[in-house]
Amino acid sequence: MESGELQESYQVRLEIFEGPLDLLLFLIKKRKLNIHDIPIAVITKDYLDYLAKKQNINLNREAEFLLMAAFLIYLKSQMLLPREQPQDDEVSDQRQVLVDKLLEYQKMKITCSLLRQKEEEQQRRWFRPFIPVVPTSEEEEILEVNLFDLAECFYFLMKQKENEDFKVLKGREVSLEKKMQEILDLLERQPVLDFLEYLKQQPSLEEALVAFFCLLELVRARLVIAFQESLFQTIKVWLRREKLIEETK
Amino acid sequence: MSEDIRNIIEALIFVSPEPLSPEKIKEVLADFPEEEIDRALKELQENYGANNRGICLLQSAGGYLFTTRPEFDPWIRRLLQIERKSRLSQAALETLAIIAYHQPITASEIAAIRGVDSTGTIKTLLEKKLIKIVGRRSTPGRPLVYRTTEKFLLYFGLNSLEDLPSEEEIARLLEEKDIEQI
Amino acid sequence: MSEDIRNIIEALIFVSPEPLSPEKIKEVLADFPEEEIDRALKELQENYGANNRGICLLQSAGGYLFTTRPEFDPWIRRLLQIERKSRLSQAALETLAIIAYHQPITASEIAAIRGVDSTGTIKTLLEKKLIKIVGRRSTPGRPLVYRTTEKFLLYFGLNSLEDLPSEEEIARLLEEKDIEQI
Repeated sequence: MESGELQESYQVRLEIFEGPLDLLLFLIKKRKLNIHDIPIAVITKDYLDYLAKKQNINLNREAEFLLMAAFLIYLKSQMLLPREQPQDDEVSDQRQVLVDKLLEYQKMKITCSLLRQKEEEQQRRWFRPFIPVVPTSEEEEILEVNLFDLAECFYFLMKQKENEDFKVLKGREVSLEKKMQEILDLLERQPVLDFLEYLKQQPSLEEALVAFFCLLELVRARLVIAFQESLFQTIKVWLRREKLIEETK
Repeated sequence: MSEDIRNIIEALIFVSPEPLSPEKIKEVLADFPEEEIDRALKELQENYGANNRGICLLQSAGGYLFTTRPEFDPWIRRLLQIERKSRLSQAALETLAIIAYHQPITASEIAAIRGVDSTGTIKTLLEKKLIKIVGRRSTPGRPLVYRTTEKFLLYFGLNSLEDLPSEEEIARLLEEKDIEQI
Repeated sequence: MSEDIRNIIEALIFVSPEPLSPEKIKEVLADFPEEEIDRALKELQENYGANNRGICLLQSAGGYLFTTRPEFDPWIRRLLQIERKSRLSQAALETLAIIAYHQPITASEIAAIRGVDSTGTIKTLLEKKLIKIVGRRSTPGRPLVYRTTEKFLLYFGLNSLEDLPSEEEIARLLEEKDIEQI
């Protein structure tokens, strides 16, 4: 039980760090080391000790910590190898890369603390909570959009389509005339056609689209009446009877 | 001291979504003596009444609220009209998204995807010059075909249509689980 | 005359749903000479700066807006009965700071600086409209490129990106104190 609690507290400790650089910086500060001249062997040991305290590694979150551990071990091993030639440039380069990263990270942390102050002050300011209403003809909500909104909007529209469960049948040619006749035949047999239902029965997206064009064509040719009660509701379709009457006259 | 109360009350009236009653003010400022609050309220009214500022302190529906001066109505309308023009409605956004990703496209194809007739929004987008007519489809009815414009690219800060996030990219971003409630 | 313009501008800022830029003010007040508008704006700033009123005139995100004075936050929260506003998470703040200083920047560049994958955080920041997609890098894979938004400026009360803490300021802090971790 006790050891379980202990384990838990280590668990929490690692969660505190935003990533391997954060942890590394913490260890450097703890030992009061000079960031430009880190003793790799010492810091590698500290780092590994820290990770070792964790019993279960959550790979999702901690892969980056392990990667850093591997990198530190590599650096250390390279530096410990007996050298026949003077200092290996590649190793010192890689070490420099790490130092640069740490410096950049440290700078960013400081920026964060400054931004945090600004956030703090700004959060204590209150804006007027309401936007004045302008009387207009449209009653639509107006928004300011960015590219992400645009892409997201498209994505959800497509998702919606997918969920509507259209099966894609490739290679099947659907002729407009045939489809149009099919709709007219249907309308001869039933007074009102629920067009959304009809679209759902279509075997493919392509055919549904064709059906939709046909409906538009039929409306344009004044053969049928299509009516939609309100947005997002189904479209009801009737045969235009007066047309038929006129023709029989 | 009294000046401080006056300023606090000013701030309270400013953020209150409805006319702020003296009772409510006294409730919030329970630490201050009532007479001081009454005096501060009177001073505030006098201050706002004395000069012909753009913001007026109005006493209405049993409370105080700030409004703009009635004479300035034409200017305000003009401003809000301008603000309105630079924005898009949800319907316009949907239509624009479809055109952006499926261009060239016809009105009925847009309607098929959106599930509603989009003639009105297409017109709005044409007026805003975010889309343009580029010809006709050779299918029956020879419907008009739409494309996005240069202004569209400018609006969203894109260099070319190839810069639009792809479906996979946006899916990846959106399906990324929310790691934290910020 | 100039007093009148000042009052009109005050009313315009009051009703504007977002920071009102000098350009927009000039568009609305096209009938008035620009110098007069500039002068009126300056007077307005001086007026609001001089006294410690409950309402402040803030210049942020390239425009003017009215807010309450920060010190009065406790009273306002008491009136509106809301808890303190929630802050950004550390991950979100780090990612935002990196984007602010390195924009335009890609997701993998952000990850390289932070040392961890940041896709989830980027998504959250996009949803909060603190950052936006502005195109693609022309490197292999053509990754999306991010920038901060106007809302980012407003969130931190900055007028422009130039108001971000400077290199010198950061360097000074680095030397000054060992900022405590976390």
